[in-house]
Amino acid sequence: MSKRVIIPLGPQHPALKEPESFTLYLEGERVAASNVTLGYNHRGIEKACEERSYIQCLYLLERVCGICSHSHTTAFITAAEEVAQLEIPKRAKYIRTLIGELERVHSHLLWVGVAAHEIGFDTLFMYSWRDREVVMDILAMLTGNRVQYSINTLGGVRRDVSDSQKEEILKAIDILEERTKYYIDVVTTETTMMGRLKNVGGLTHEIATKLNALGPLARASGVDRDIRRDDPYLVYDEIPFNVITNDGCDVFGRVVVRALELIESYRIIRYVVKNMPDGDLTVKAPRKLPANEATVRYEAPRGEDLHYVRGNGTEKPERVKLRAPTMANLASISYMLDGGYLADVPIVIAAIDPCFSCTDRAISIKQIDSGREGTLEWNNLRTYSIEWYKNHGFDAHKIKLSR
Amino acid sequence: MSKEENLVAELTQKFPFLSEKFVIVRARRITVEVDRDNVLDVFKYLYSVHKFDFLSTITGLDSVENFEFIYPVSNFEGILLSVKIFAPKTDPVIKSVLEVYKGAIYYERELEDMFGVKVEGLPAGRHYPLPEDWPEGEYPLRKDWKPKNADQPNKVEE
Amino acid sequence: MLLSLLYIFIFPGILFLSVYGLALEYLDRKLYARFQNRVGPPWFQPFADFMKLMGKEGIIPTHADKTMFKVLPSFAVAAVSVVILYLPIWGTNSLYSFDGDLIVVLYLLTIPTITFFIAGWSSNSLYATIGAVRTITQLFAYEVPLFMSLLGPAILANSWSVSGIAAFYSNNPLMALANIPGFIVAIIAIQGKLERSPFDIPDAETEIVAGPFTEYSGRFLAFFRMAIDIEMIVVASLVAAVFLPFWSTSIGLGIVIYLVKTVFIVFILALIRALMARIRIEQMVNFCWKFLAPLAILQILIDIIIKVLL
Amino acid sequence: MLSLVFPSLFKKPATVLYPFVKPEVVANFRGKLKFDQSKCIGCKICMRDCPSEAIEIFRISETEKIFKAVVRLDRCLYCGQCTDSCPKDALEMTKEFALAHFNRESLRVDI
Repeated sequence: MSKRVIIPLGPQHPALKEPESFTLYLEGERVAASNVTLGYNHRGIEKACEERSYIQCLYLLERVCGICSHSHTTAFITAAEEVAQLEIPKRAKYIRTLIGELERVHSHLLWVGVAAHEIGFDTLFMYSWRDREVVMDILAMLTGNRVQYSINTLGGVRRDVSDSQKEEILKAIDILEERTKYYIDVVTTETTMMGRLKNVGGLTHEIATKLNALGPLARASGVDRDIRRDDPYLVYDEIPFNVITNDGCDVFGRVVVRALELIESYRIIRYVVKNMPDGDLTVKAPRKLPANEATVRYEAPRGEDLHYVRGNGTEKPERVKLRAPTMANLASISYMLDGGYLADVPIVIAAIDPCFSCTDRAISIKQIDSGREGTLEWNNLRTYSIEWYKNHGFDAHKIKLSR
Repeated sequence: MSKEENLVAELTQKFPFLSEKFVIVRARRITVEVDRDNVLDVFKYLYSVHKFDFLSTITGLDSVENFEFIYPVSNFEGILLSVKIFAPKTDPVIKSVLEVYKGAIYYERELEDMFGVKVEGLPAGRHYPLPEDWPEGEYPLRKDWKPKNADQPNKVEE
Repeated sequence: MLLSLLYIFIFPGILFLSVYGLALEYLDRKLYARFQNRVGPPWFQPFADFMKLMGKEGIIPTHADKTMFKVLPSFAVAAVSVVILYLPIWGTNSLYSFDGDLIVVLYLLTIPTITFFIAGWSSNSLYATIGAVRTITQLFAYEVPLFMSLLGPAILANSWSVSGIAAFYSNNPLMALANIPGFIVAIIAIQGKLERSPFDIPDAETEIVAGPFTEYSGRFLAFFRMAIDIEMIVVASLVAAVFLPFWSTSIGLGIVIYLVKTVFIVFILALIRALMARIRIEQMVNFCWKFLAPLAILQILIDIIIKVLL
Repeated sequence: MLSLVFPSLFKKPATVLYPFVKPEVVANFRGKLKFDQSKCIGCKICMRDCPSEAIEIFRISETEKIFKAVVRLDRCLYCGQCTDSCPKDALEMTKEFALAHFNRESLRVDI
């Protein structure tokens, strides 16, 4: 008779918004080990890109992910423009930055709601999503759609920002800033939330560096890595902003990092709106791009998004490679789940803000149980877990859970 | 001298076989072509001395006679060094970089499935980016691979 | 005889309980929605849900214990429905009363929780099993504070019957002020009893799908949901009878006061549900034993002191 | 949180009862395509640029240069690339949305 209970979490599960599968090995309420299986969203986008023109690729890549759609297109189009040696107008760069930051605001507010839902706090979920509508409306006003903005085009942007729209943006940002400060207050004072978020899903600085974690996950473990500052693209080298880090190394730290990043994003948006230069929106772009290559890193709301584009002198790219941030953070998930409570699994998974559509564009994963030092065998990890359990005054062997 | 040029000079001094192989594309972008047998030494040196501790991904490319693999590694200064290695299609074998970059396991499995290369030193595991029942010898990202229904027109019929 | 049948089937028996249960469920959902700045369901939504579930196919898993699986929902409804006979609806007299019926009521109220546990266990499914274990763990955590919080008022009233306690506090309304700590404990503990946020741990949907009810469908699920609705009335009536001392001798006004009191309790329950995140099972157990139980003991001490002084 | 939750009992809900209350869409909304027959010169750039092969232009007259456009609403991404590509501005996007239908054939419409 086996002492462990194997719980499938997914591919279809109320806690997960997209199909992916986690296999949890439970000892009582504790997770002894976990496996991640992905690939349910594999759509072969990289192959499909090779058979489309650059403009068509743009709309395909926009649909890699619903939430960071602007990130993927901007990264791709910046790479394509680098391939074509195009210098796009300054105003276009500012508008791309503006949409990118608004998207970050929308993504982080969405994340606050999802995280609240995962810990059973539906009221915060409803309110944060209600306030997210403010930024969604702004995005719809600027681009014509709430999610798939389609504002990028080869050589610039497709829509202009008028003066009255700028005023609307500033007004909305004022509302959002006030609301965000209120939510920071709620999250840091509400006792049930604190109880659920503090000391959950630990990821130390060393492990985060070693497992190549990125985005808010890494920054909440004290890894000072932000592409916007390290490898500036668009106009981020002109904009003053701070990179938020936190040494909490737990889910609460990730909440704090995202919340303060929201405030930084508001600052960036204000700066961009106020300093937007006049000028053209596009430069004339050729249909055929030369044989050249470019790698672009983009700080998406979830972390570094890498696009590699190689042209071959025709209308169609030779190769498009994209690596979404969730992909690089997956190694950390298993690490953070092990040894935690079953009840914390949803929030720990949610804390990396996973986007499995992005990740699965061409990949599926069966992660070997990652342990304290490199790769631990499953049995060692299990023994470790049982011992840990006993030391904390609870012997899993005495529970009869499975039959 | 810019920091990119410094880095190139230093690396050329350490690895003489890399001279003339560096291209400084633009600020913070360097590419280098490395022989596939020496690549691990270069990575170890980059990781330990220059703190290139972040491997973003591994890009595979099918350039008709060769396979090309690009390892974009970066450090905290924001320099992205694209290390390129080549493997002929007749002998598609490369070495695993797992001992330097722990996160590379996914990327290397992807290469095995999508290009049909052999990655030496990669632990045995599940069939990787593709489903378990994917047929042998079908490598989707090779240029000569076409989906089964590729010849069926997807046009609006009239 | 005819009157007994009337009591059992019409008022305050099954018919009244089902209708009022659905009404309270509507009220709870509507309030919850309004607290969240949403519109909320129309008034017939709980009834429509119930009818829809009754019409659906009830699927019994192959590995489940079939007899238990089918019997338990009706058992849960029956157990909670019986309780209402011992609770005062209008005025202070319940339909059937004897000294010590408080204990009977408390034990009858434990039965639905036990049926949830057995239901989860006999479904023979992973999520249901974990939900069942959590249900029973939670039962051990909140049951003692709940019992003790009701014990204090009983000591002060010098009666072990619910109607006796209700009569005492209705005659001496000021005495009820002494029971405020007990009222707080009871309100929190019945959140656990009704498995509502922050204690909705047994059926935490983001973790274990629907807990003990994961495998339930069709009319079996409908009955379980009805049992939960009726449990809400019964618990609200019990707390109202013990802690809220308003009453009237005329039947009409008495029923109105009863409805107001239960609606008030449901309002508080909905407010707490809207304000809290779900906590973990071990945090819940800690909280119940470290805070609720001492507070309930304090209540007993207060009541004993007052009784000695008088 | 109480100060937020309790007053909202008396506030107007934030949600809109959608099918009964039609929301006002933004001015530059990308909805169903509109085609201006008099402007079209039949260059078919829209067909070439469409990412999803949703639009097709047909010549309907033997003698004159008159064209009609057929769009498949089930394929259309509502990206608006065709309106950008069109050299004569014969295509534009309207505010019309909610275009679902029960069968695929009905989604293939002349515009």
